[in-house]
Amino acid sequence: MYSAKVMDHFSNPRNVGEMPDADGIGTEGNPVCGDVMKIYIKVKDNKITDAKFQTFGCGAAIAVSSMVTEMAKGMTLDEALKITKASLAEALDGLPPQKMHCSNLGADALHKAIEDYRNKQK
Amino acid sequence: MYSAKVMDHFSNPRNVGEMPDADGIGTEGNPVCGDVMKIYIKVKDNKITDAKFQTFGCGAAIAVSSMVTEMAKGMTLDEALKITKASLAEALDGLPPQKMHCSNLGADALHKAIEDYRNKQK
Amino acid sequence: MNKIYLDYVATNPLHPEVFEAMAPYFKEHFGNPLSIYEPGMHAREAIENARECVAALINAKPKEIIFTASGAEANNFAVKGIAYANQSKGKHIIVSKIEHHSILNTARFLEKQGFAVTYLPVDKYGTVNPADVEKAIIKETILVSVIHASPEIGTIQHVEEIGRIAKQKGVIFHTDAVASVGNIPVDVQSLNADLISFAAHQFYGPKGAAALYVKEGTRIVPLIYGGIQEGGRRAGTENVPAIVGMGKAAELAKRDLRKRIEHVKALRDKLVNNALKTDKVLLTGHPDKRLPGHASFVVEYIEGEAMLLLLSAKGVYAASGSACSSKALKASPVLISIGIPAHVAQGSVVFTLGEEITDNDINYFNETFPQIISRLREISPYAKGWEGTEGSACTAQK
Amino acid sequence: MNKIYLDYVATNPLHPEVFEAMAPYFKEHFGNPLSIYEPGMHAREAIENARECVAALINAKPKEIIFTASGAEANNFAVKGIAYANQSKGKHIIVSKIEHHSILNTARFLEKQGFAVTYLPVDKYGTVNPADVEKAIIKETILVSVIHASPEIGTIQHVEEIGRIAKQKGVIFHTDAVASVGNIPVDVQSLNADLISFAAHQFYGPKGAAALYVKEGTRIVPLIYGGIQEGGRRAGTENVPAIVGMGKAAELAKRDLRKRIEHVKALRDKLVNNALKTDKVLLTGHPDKRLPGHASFVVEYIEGEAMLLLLSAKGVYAASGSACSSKALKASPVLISIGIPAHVAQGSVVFTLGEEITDNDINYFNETFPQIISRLREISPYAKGWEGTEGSACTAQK
Ligand SMILES: Cc1ncc(COP(=O)(O)O)c(C=O)c1O
Ligand SMILES: Cc1ncc(COP(=O)(O)O)c(C=O)c1O
Repeated sequence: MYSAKVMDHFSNPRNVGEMPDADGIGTEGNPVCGDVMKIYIKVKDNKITDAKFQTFGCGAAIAVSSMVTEMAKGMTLDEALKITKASLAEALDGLPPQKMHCSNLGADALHKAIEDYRNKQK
Repeated sequence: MYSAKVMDHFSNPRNVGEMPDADGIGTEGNPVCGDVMKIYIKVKDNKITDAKFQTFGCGAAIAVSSMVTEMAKGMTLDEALKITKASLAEALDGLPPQKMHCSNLGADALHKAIEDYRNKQK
Repeated sequence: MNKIYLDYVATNPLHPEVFEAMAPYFKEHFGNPLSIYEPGMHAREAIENARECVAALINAKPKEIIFTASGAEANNFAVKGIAYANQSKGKHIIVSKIEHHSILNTARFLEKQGFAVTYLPVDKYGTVNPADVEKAIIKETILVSVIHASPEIGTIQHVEEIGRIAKQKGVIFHTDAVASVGNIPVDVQSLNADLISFAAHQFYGPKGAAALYVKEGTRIVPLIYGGIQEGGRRAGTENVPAIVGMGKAAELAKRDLRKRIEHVKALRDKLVNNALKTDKVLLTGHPDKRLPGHASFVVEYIEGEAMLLLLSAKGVYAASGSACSSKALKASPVLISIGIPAHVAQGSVVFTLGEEITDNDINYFNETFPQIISRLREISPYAKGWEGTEGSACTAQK
Repeated sequence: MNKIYLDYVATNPLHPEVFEAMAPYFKEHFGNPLSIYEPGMHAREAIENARECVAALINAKPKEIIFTASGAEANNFAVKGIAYANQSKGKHIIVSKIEHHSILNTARFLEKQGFAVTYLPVDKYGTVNPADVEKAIIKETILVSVIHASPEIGTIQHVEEIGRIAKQKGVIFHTDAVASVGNIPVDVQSLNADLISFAAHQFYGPKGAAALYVKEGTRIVPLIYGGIQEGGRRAGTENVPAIVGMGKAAELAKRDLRKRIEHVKALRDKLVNNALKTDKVLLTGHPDKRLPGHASFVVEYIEGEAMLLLLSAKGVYAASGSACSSKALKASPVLISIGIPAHVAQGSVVFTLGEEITDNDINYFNETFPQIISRLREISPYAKGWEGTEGSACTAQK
């Protein structure tokens, strides 16, 4: 069902945990649907220096969270805003079709975290 | 499907053939339904001294014809009139239920042959 | 004693390679294909591989194949599923008079539910005239279902032509190809059918696996509701080994089709030529446009079941459409439809060949068959002719 | 690595003796059971023997058994067959809210055809109150169908009582016993059911064989029309090896039932006791009146599919009713029916045991399961509680 890459990121998720001193936090999803992602970022000079996540959800949701935090780290905010559902799925060597929409919330949660950071800067 | 006795009477039918000098002839059945029996008897002193048959029909019909002619030979006419569907089936160690009604015409054909003989005596 | 199975149209022996392919799915890979753990996923993959092979046999896309458990199920599914999916458009259905019972009795059920059904006649060869289909289509017509090849008389219909007419008129076309797929080339691209039924046990595959081809985009209501197996179109835990077997059988059929056809056709022709030498033996169905391994006759003055029993005693296994040999005790409606009088139809006998049949088998058969005919004619009161009894109808006895 | 199959309710591995019984019917005795020659008659006898064994398992008469290809088919057949046979009397049907999809979706189909359906609620254990059945029956009611035991939560219904009420009111009663027959005693004499569905693959028999018990004298319209197989009530060339396998599996189930129950119940209790030691793990379904090998839980703050994947990586194969683990992407309606909030239902996990499971397996499982729970809770944003998110409905994403 899942690619080896998904299984790797699910079984050994990177960047798990809370980030008490986060610069931005984004949450996406709904536990009633089965998937919720919370993404934390640290930002310096418009760049994401660190990212962490907490996720309630299926294998795909956890793997997506792990992947999106890995990808985001080191990116500028504008680069990170270009991460999409499709680019995440591609980075994971694909996701089953029924998981594309309900579990692939990583980009949205990340974008929300960036928004949160920018709102705080105002 | 068929008992060994049915198969024996079907495979080696007794008393097959026309009887040009018959004293009575009885035909029962309808080729459209798949079974027709023609029974010939010779009668002497109210006794059936010989019986023959010609049958168009399935295995059961041929076996019944063979059995009814065997049974009838040596019987008085009144005894022969007591042969029934049931006694024929019993003598053949049973017939499949769906064959009881459509292929078990031996008794009727025999009784018609006796009737034919008696009509001729009048 | 020789044992010669000449009833391939009833069912085929399982090909040894097919059994080998199935074997691991009984015990080793027994998982439920819906499960997400390894044993289940293994079964799921096996099903999807089988679907590809089955689709390839008729040149369809894998997603156009819905597995069922029998040809009869596929036929019921096709006719009811299209009827219920389109009843708001109209409630008229067209079938031929020589459909298999699984179509005819389904049509009768739908009549009770308020559908109207037209039963198309056939000519003396059992062929439906495509022009009759065209004439029968009305505004309310939603489905035409015509059998591809008859298991009783072997005749192959002009399905391409019928399909073209249906398409032109915007009516869905189903063909029951249970007796043909795997035995003659069937290509969905040229057949013009929206739905096609076929069964594995007709081409050396297992019993318990069959399929309905449903052309992409054709809406169909399930016959068996439940879970999401077969894309929600046919529920029930999949019979994994049988489906795997159908896949393998389809692969072999595709590979060997031409060879199989040549083999059975040559032997069948030899059988027919010899049988017709006996007086009052008639070939039923079309002389040429028929299944290559199919030979069907009526033998006058004698009855089919009696022939089968004597043949069986000689090790030859065959079938008949006579009333006595059917458990329903009615002569085959197919034979009546092609104009054979009911009493002559009692002498029906059908021989169907497969790849195991040898030239020696046919030699033995050709020796045996005329002997059996003359033996039964010696017993028959009609050996010299029907004596004018043929008019009366059969009513009283049943 | 250990491989522990804990999803017996999805399907069972085939018993080796069952496979042995089936084996000769693939190639050697491949004949069509309708044929009158020896190979066909051999198959026919094998089917009738199997019918006797299957009937004996539930204390029915052989002629009350109709073979089908799956539990789903038996359920569709029962509900539609009774509905169509009795529609002139009335068009009202009663089912419970925790029926299998093969009942629920069939009921919905009948609603579209003009039938009315009452869906009975259940209590927090998933039990239907027989008094509710009594209240729901109206003059037009023709059928009550209540599942015998739930595959998702294990709860066993008061079917005897429901059957008594139906009989008293002159309404036909069907019970879906697919998850129970072969796993607990089922006796048609005490069950008061007119129809019972069950499937071989739930008691170490093959996929592809199931049955509908239809009490003598109960009229039913076929689901699959066609030939005269199964007394004209279910057409299609019989899947002889599968039916033979079901017969053997029934024989073994009857012989070993008590032993099997004792075995799985002891191990199941050990599993449940250990699982409930972890915080916020709840048993779903009835604590006692449940299938003996069945343990089902909701684990708060984490999701079922993720548990299944980690368990699978540890060689433990199980099931879940979570939205993510279902291909339909909806949380199990059964869990919602027993009052579990939708977000908690996401943590559903179901373990079902069978005769191959050992005490060592359960020890290994008992060690592994809590580790997996804590690992996923470490990732979860809810590890300290639900934070009041539980109210919102799930709509947007699908
Ligand atoms: C209670 C119940 N009913 C019906 C079914 C459907 O049976 P099958 O999968 O054999 O079609 C199942 C499947 O496990 C079941 O548990
Ligand atoms: C043309 C045709 N249709 C349907 C069927 C029914 O198929 P099954 O016996 O697999 O249900 C048959 C059976 O041989 C057939 O020949």
